[in-house]
Amino acid sequence: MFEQHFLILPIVLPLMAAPLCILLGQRQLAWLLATLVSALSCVISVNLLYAALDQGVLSYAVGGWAAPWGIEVRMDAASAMVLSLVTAISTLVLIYAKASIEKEIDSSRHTLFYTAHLLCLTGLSGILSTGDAFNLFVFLEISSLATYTLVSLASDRRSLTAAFRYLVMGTIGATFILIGVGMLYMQTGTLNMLDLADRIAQSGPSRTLNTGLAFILVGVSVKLALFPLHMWLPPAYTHSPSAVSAFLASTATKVAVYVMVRFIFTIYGVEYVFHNMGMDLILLLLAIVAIFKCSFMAMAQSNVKTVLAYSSVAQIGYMILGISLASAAGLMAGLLHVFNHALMKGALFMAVGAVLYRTGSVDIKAFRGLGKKMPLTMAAFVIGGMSIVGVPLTAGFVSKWYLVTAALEQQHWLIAFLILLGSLLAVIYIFRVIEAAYLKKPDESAASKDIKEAPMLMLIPMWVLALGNIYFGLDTTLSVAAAESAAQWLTQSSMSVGGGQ
Amino acid sequence: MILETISNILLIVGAFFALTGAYGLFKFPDFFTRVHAASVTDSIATILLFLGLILRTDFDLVAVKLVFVLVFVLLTSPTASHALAKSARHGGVATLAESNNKDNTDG
Amino acid sequence: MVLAATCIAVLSVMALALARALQADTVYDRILGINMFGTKTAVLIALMGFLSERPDFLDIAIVYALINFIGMIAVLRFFEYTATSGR
Amino acid sequence: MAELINLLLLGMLAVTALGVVFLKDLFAVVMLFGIYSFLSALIFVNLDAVDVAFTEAAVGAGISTVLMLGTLSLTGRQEKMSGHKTLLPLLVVVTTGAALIYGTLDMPPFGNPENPVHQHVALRYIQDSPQEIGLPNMVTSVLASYRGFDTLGETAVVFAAAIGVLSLLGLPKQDRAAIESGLESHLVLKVVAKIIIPLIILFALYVQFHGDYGPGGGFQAGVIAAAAIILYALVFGLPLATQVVQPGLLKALAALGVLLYAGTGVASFFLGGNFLDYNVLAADPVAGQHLGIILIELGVGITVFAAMLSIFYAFASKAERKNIQ
Amino acid sequence: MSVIVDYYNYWVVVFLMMAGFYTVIAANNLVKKIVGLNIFQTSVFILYISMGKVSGGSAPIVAEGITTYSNPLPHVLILTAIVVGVATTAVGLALVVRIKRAYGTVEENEFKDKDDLI
Repeated sequence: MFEQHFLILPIVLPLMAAPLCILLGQRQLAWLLATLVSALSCVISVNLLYAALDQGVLSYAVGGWAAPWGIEVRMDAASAMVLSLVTAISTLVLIYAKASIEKEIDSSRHTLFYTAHLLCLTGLSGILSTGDAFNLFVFLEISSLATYTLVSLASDRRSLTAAFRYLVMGTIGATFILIGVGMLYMQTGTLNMLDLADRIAQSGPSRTLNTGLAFILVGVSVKLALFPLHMWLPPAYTHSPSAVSAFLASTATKVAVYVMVRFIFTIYGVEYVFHNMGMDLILLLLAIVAIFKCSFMAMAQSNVKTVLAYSSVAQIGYMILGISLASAAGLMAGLLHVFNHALMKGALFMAVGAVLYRTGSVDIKAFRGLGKKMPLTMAAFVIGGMSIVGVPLTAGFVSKWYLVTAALEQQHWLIAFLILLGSLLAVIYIFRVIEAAYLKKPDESAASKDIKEAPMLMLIPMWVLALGNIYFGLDTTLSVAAAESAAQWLTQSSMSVGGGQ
Repeated sequence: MILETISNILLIVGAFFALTGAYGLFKFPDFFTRVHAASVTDSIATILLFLGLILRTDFDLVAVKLVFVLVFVLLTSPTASHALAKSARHGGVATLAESNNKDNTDG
Repeated sequence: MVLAATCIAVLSVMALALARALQADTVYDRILGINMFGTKTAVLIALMGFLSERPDFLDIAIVYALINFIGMIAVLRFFEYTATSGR
Repeated sequence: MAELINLLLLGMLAVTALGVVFLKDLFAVVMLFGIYSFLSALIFVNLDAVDVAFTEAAVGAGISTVLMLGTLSLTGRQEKMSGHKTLLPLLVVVTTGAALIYGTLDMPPFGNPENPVHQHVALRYIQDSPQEIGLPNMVTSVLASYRGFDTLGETAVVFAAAIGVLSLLGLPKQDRAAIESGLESHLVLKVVAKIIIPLIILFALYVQFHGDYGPGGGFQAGVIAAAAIILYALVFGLPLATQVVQPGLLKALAALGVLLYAGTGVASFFLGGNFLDYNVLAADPVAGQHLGIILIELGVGITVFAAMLSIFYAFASKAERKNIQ
Repeated sequence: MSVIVDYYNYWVVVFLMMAGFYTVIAANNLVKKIVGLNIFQTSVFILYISMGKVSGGSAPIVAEGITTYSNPLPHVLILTAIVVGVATTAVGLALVVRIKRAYGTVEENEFKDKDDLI
């Protein structure tokens, strides 16, 4: 009987579970509830993904009020794909978190951790599902507030300054989005995304709409840590608890990429953003600078979490690069990379979290000799690392392949070359860690002798993601089909609207 | 008509008192006299202005609300001024006479 | 007409109080200016209600008076803390 | 006349903002922020946004300012002078401002009834909501029904903030009995506070249930009720206040409010409507709308009251502890 | 001339926003940053409310004898945004309190010596 309400459940379930966690007040129960709810949302989301691939688009009028007057929840292949990803990762992270946070978060705050995680999930699902520009802002803020809390939960005092910096930058970003949405509303009188698209196409370009777009793009760029607005990301990922790093790295920025895709392709349309305003060139340049600058930054770090954080900023560059190609193929490659990058970064951060759990450190020195002591963890790290580099038979290879093809399709030889060059840089920073783990001798102090493999609850989700990297490297039917259909849907609707027909 | 005239007079007088209070905020020599200027005129101006407004209503719910606001302001505003002056006194702000004495002994 | 003039008068009182709060010798003078500002806002709300011929929104004036009072008490309370522990 | 008042208020706002930028005494900065909030609320009244003015006054000038003051009492009140870089920020700000000014040039003129904003979606709210929802206050109708999903999100945001502050600062422990007793020496203050606190709570209830007809609603009522207890805590000391309203209870209440709101939405599922569709809650749609709005406003009010108060408790307990040392 | 009458409101609001924005990015003290953030947001609220105003209109609460109402939708949006603002402020200030306890300072330039971050 709930079938018709499936669209709203991934938002409502975690939203109701969050206060229940507080009322339960007992951390084991809270963990159980959070994991179950997250898993249930995941099942529903996958269901929705298949429905969206089948029917194209699903819509649900919240409160029974029809679209431009009420708030519409709307799901197409793009949103369903990212939503399935987010809920799946959330479930895995929650399983992983039970052991992981024991050592990183004070036990009195575990219930609060689960509550904040659920609220963050609510926000992310809301962003992905809503069809209303202002509602998107509200959910963005729910997820952001929960994220600030999650980051600051670590016992390291640097997590506080990291969270503060994230809060200031994130709020500036959100306020920019608010300004942009205000300008859109001012010109069109509506907030519903489809309605906005229609009315923008009718009214044509104006200075207010241009400014609105610029503000929205800058605001979203802060949230997705696009170079040079990425300054909050490395400290936030480095100093937050491992479970949080894994969750944020594989979901929060991805959702922000989705928001950017939504605004560019659904609301404004390719025509407006790329042809009238020439945003493609700016995005392309920023993406390439991000790939190289942050890859070099990643090489210079000794903290492995920071290495991965800078690597994230570089990988976000690839996604934006795909979007900036302004073609269906490029967008598809970008979306595919969103999906695949979540798998790899999730696995990598989980592996690093397991090392932190056993050794108490994430410095590259702590990795010495771990290849023998924690073979499963390090193997997962290697698979994730391979995927980042883009070795064939991993998921990373698939998205790089499509990116290069999309670039070549438009005769951008230089860009294709730069993408490959960027992968070489990834080899260097990933190999430094692998070298330490397998080729360097462990230091023979008494403490390091006791290091053993990570507990089961951490290994299972880590390996699910690692195997996911291989599975989606071999069998690309689902991921490619979803990304392709999403890209087609987005570019088609935007072309037809952008053409004013 | 008569009510309106009375109301107008009350409003004008109230505005006048409010202005004198603000003027006193700058002109009086020490902190405690400035509190005096501000709080006394504050009360009388509020009373006059609100009475003036009450005469403009139909003596319905709006008038009741006005009375409520008036009572509320009359309770809180002098209390706040009193607490402020007391804090200032504890905080070591000297009255004019005291600082004069101090100057004399210093000199 | 009288109503409008009264509005302007109250506004200028507010401006003067603001000026006082901006440049004051002691922190207490600032607080004094701000208190005066707060009470006058409550009055202005009432006046504006009559000016726009919808005087039924006086609830807002109550909130202003209330918040002004609480703000004053909070300033005094927390100022005592910094005054004792800050030096 | 309204334009003249608007202009004067905007001028005062600009002066206040400059004061905030240039003053180094953080106490003054925070108090000026309170003024800024009051002034913007006056502008809201002048531009007919009475509900917004209500909220801005209670939240911006009230809760935010009190929290800022509490923080200052812990962190010190002087901003240290710094040879800080000012050129780059200035450049960023001037660029952003120039972009915004550029954007204003194509904006529909201020106040013109022909603007697109007033032509499309809003028309239905103005023309039909009194019949469809049955409430005179259109803001409440839109807030609670047409865009009830936004408001659910807003409630979740408040809840998230409470969770964040609790995880950062923790709740005060109740057993620290009466070490600190507030503004002990202010006798007059205590007497007056005793008189007006019940009045404030009464007023909060009025705002909660009168919000359908006049300005107000759950959010404002929650803040005002919290303000009453905050006043109590300020005057009589935090230990006494935590005995009256216990921190543990607040945590549960904040959770319950969110559940009440979302639960109302889920109840619509079972009665055959969409999420948050109040039409199905009663036999008659308008009665259903009314019932739904009362329920969710109650949820908002409870959550906001509990969240705001526990946030204040968390800050105040830190301030009190510091003061004792 | 008509340009000024049409847009003066927006221009002042832009100035206010930028004053707040400047405070956020240039202030050295973390509390002042939060104050700046609030001013920035409050100014955006004024922008929204300005666009909802109809000349000669009245507050959107039905009353007898009134035909023109201002647009209620921006009011609703801003009510939500105000709440979001205060929530962010509360969390930000809580972080400041903890930072003060952990580092002993809330001045931005004093962090760099002790730690690599902020």
